[in-house]
Amino acid sequence: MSSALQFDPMRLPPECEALRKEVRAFLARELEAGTYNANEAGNDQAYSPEFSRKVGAKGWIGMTWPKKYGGHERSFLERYVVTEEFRVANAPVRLHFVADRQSGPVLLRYGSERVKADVLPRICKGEVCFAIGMSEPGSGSDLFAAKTKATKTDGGWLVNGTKVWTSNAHHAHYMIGLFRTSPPTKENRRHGLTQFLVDMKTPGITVNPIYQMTGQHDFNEVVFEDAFMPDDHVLGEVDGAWKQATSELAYERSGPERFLETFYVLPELVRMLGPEPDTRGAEGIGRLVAQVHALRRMSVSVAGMLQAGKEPVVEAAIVKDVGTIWEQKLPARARDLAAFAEEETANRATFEAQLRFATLTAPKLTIQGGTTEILRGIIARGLGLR
Amino acid sequence: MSSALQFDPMRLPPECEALRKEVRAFLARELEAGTYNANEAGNDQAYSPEFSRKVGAKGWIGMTWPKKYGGHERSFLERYVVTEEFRVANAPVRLHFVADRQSGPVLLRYGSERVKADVLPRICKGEVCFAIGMSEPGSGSDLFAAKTKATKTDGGWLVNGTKVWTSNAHHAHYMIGLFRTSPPTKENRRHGLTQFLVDMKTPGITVNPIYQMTGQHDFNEVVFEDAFMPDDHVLGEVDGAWKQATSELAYERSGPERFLETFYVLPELVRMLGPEPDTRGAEGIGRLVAQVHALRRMSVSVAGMLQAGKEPVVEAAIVKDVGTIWEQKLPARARDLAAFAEEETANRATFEAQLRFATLTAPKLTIQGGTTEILRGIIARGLGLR
Amino acid sequence: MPHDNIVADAATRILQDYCDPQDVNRARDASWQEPAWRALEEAGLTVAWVGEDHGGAGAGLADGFAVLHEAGRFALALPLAETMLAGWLLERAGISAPQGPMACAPARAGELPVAGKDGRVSGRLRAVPFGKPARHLAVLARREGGGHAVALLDASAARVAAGTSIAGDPLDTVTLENARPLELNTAPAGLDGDAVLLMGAVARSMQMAGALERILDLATTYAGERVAFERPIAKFQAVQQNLARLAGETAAAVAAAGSAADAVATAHVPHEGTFLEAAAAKIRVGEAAGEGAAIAHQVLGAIGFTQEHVLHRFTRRLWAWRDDFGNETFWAVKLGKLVAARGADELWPMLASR
Amino acid sequence: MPHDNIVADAATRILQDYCDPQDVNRARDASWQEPAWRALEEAGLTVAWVGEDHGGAGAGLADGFAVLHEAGRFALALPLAETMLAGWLLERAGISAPQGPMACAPARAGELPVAGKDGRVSGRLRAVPFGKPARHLAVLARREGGGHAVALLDASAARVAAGTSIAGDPLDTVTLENARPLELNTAPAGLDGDAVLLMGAVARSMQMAGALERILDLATTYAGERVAFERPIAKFQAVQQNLARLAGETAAAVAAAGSAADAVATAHVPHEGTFLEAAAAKIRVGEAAGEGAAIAHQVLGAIGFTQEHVLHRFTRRLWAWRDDFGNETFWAVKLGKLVAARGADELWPMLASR
Repeated sequence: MSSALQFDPMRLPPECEALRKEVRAFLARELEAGTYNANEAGNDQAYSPEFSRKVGAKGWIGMTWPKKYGGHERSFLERYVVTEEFRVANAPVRLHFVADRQSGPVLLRYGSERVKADVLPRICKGEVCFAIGMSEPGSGSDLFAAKTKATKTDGGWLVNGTKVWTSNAHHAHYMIGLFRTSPPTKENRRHGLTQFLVDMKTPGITVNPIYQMTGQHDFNEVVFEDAFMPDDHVLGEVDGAWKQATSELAYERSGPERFLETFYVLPELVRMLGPEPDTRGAEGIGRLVAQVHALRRMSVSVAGMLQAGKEPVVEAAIVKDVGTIWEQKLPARARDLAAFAEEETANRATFEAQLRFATLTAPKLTIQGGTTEILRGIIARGLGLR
Repeated sequence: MSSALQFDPMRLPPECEALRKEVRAFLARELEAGTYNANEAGNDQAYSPEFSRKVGAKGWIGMTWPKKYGGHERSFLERYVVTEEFRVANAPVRLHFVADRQSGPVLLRYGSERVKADVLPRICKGEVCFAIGMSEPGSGSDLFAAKTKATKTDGGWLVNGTKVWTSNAHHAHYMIGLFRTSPPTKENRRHGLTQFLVDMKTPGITVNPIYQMTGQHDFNEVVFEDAFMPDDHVLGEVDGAWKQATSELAYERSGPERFLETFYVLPELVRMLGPEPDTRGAEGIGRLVAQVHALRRMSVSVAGMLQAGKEPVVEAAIVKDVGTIWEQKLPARARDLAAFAEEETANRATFEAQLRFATLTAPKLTIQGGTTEILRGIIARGLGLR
Repeated sequence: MPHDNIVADAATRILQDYCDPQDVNRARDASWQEPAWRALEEAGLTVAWVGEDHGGAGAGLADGFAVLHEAGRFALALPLAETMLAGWLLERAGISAPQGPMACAPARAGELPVAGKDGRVSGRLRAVPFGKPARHLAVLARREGGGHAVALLDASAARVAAGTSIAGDPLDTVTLENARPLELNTAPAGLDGDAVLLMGAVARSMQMAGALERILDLATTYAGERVAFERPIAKFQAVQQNLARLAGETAAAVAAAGSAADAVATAHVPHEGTFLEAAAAKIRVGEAAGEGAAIAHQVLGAIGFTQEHVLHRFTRRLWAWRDDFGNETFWAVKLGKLVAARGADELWPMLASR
Repeated sequence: MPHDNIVADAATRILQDYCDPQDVNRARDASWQEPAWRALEEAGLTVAWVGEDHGGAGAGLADGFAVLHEAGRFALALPLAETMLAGWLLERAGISAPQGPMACAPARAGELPVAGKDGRVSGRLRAVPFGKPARHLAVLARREGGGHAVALLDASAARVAAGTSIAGDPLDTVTLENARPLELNTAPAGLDGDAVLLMGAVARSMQMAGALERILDLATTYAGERVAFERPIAKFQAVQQNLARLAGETAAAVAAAGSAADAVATAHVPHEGTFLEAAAAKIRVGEAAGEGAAIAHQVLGAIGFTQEHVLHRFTRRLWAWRDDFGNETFWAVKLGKLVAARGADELWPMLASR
């Protein structure tokens, strides 16, 4: 089984490099214009309708989707380049990123024609923000324990219950929600859940903030009280969400954002240690660069497989496992390596602010979107152990 | 529960320091006399009847045992000093160490008067080598799966079956063996095993070597074919070994040998990096010294609790867990830190030989006498999790 | 948390009454601080290390460290350690301690202000914990012409640029420009910048050990209550193994910090053994702080990084405290250099002497 | 192990037939070696990197690296990589390769022998893999007066002090004292000591990646078979989590090594990108070797460190190979210095260019 782990040395084709230049030029212009501040720690979380609309206008949202829904029918590899350049630039993609990565593909696959024609083009324009309503107070890693209930009613469903840890919900126009439409069966405890497209303006939905220890507001509690979902907002099979849950995960898990979340600390560390670091500093930088290079090569390799129509589930889980551990440990390594940097280094304030933010952010990197333990369970299953 | 973790700053009393001087003087004399070679990697494994007899004559075996059995009624803390000094000196204690640490205390507690009067004084003289017959081909970490059978016969028991990974069996005069005297019960799968004192000269016992990847011969397979054990060689309760298994473990687990197994690499590294190491070397040494100091202070603290009659089971398991991980990682850290040492450093050959042996030995440190996973299970139980 | 120390017991009671981490975390403002500080002050804890003839409680060093251990268990966000350290510094130079919160400097290596011949003090002191809220500053200075002096300054004599630590506590830059101290005395032999860092390092180690004990409690309790896949997560072997590692880190921190505190408290004069203990404590406890906080957050998952949950009060202070009075790297280089200078054959005797 | 490479497929068949690790491990002597070597030689694999006009097979670099990947999967203890590297070095200088096993030097940084004006070569080369059994040596030397030369030497021209690696394979010190080479040619531009180390580093990375794949297989299979506490240990979450980590290390090694081999094979001339790839591979694969071997041994327990079990053939070679042609630290410092010299703003473009 294990020798089936595939990480071929995929290279990005020339059209990607042309695109990369274009993306970098765009970002440089926007930076120049003050649309965003690349050095502001945590800026990647920023919600910028102006920026997202510009990105949409460039054709960089829904890049791989059919043109009939506003997409651009470009390759996964081209999308990869846009994603990594935006990520490394700390560009404010919060409004459109979840829709582009996860929600749009779900709609494409399971949405009704009406929903697709309505929503997807607006995602591509950078106008629509999505949230993902999975976790509940009693269900985190164990999604199939969800209790928020959708009860059939005339022409649709009435939803009651509470979702938590819902990123973006306070900005989101839509949510993809996982609701219980039937009890689980004895044979299959995953039975009975259904995915819905939720219009966040629906009466009966309340969004309450959950502040993080970073001081940021990203998480929310979303309370449903008799919120009405029309029938054509059901995504896929009623009671059958468990069959739909995994196929998108491969590229949700293996993208460049899965190891670049705290990357901003590394160039700043290089700057602080200067052009001629001592052996200790050079070794530290060298190892970190080698590790992130290996991760990127793994990630690009998975992107190549996705482009080729494969479903590298285990490889993608490995990228996320190794990648999130790396980005989580990076701040601690940078802290050690910076210990003897000159007190008066020009970028010290920037470095320290970024290091602090990265340290505070680090714990969640191995929790969000599947904990380390869950990912390793998936990998173990792929190895044939479970 | 956790705030009950006790690691008080125990200090060794003055009599220990007098003893330490005596031990160091003894070891210096023996080293001078060529009884052993402190720089020979793996020498600690050496079996030396001459050396063990001298140690016995000094009164440093069975130090805490009653005088009537040849012991010396000294404190656990005094025994601690002898153990750590011998360990750090790479002294050849293989003949008597297991008997002193584990087997003697079992006999003291569970042996018949005749057995105690016969065997314990000879242990104290350094004449008797013990092996521990626990693991079997089908039972390693899970001791209670043992199948080697002892069948009641006239005046004793007939043993049939096979033990493996038995250290010392090819040298040992005795073994403490765990044999099945009844099947397990539905209520208690640990029921039905009995501890025996096994005279290794008993007809029907064959010892076959199992060589290690280091090239050393330490492990053995021990085959029993109708080997007769007299009734008074039963240790403790028939079928009740499970009640006896844990009480000795606290000091088996928390002794200095649980973090000093590869310690010899560290002074050699310090020698190689010289009196004025660079920042990288100094930091590396400093961290390693801080870590081993903390471990020793934890270990001494547990020794103090044992001396006070407490049973610090969780604390002892923690010392072994943290200690074995440290001694296992030490060779890798030393390899990194030595990477830029001068090629022609005087002790390079010694360092490289020791590093190689330590690298080859390292994997077993987190297996023998309870794997990391088993130890952490014990700690988790102590925390109230299981 | 019973212990055999009546001074620490007094601290525990006050902290329970006034500084319960849950209450503090829920508080919308700082109004809990004033009564808490008053209670600590009235019990004499803030001046624990000041002799009775200098206006203090005259508690032993050991008692004071036990108090700081308790303060760590409560993630106390008041300048108790700082005021105690300041009091200790003043006491060493025979200066009476005033009431009110104090800051103690230097807290960062290589930063000693200078006391001129006219007795005025100048220098820049970065990363001084609770510098801004302090009413007085106790500062060790290098004397022009040699030797060291201890200065007690009124806060108004300094320019303080406010900052915050990763825990949100004050971490300030104090600038002294020909500042006239309220008092200035010659420091006794051996009281130099390193000695202040060393004392601060042991204090922070005790605080961190206490915080680690508490996050082990929090994580263990949470694992027993939180249900996933139809059973408490404590029943998952991966969670058990993580918590056992957290217990190991906590144990190492408790042992190293406790041992260093004992060493400092019982040393008649500081010696190489005290240095080894203090350095090792700050290194090992700092490492445990990083590892331990990561494990606790992993076990608690999303709830653990909300403002609402109390965990961050402990983990953020662990991240902050490990940086004060020399971080792990600083002390490791210092300790490594000492070990190297003494030579390979002295390493084991040095360890065994403790 | 199917792949789309007929050269590597040929290697796989021979290795399966002659060098099965189980058979080799059981063998009481070295009698398996001669037929195995003959088969490899007859298939042209030992001179894969030598052009057809120089007596070689003229396989591409990529094919050769795929062969070494296979050799790693079999923990091959024959000088296949060494002879291939020697052939590559000779080919670069237009020297025909002889038959029989060769060694390639230098394998350690900073050790270049000197070729005098008289064409004789002198120097001491430490840690040369398979130096003793080699019939010929291919050596890069520094030319008196500047530039580099490649020398082909008969083994009899060198004094070889035999040693062994941690894997038990020959690791020898080769001393040349005015040794007269069979041939000596000027090295092409860019072929210096670092270039030899770089090629060796990528070769070893491929071997290590193969060995890691195999220990992942061994450990996974063992976990499915070994029963403890009445079920296969594969069912324990702690074992699953360990094996997932091993899979992660293996994946990183396979990706980094494969990428570096591809980069070297497709670069017309070596450039900074090739250097980044090769250095990163040796660093990351070396780290994976250490971590991976530790995890595999932990999963296999006692059986894994017996001579009888095949695991040590892989783990000991992982420990040995990571030291050849520059260890992780050596390459990390080199890579770190390059990155620092280029500057912070060039880091991402450099990474993204690969």
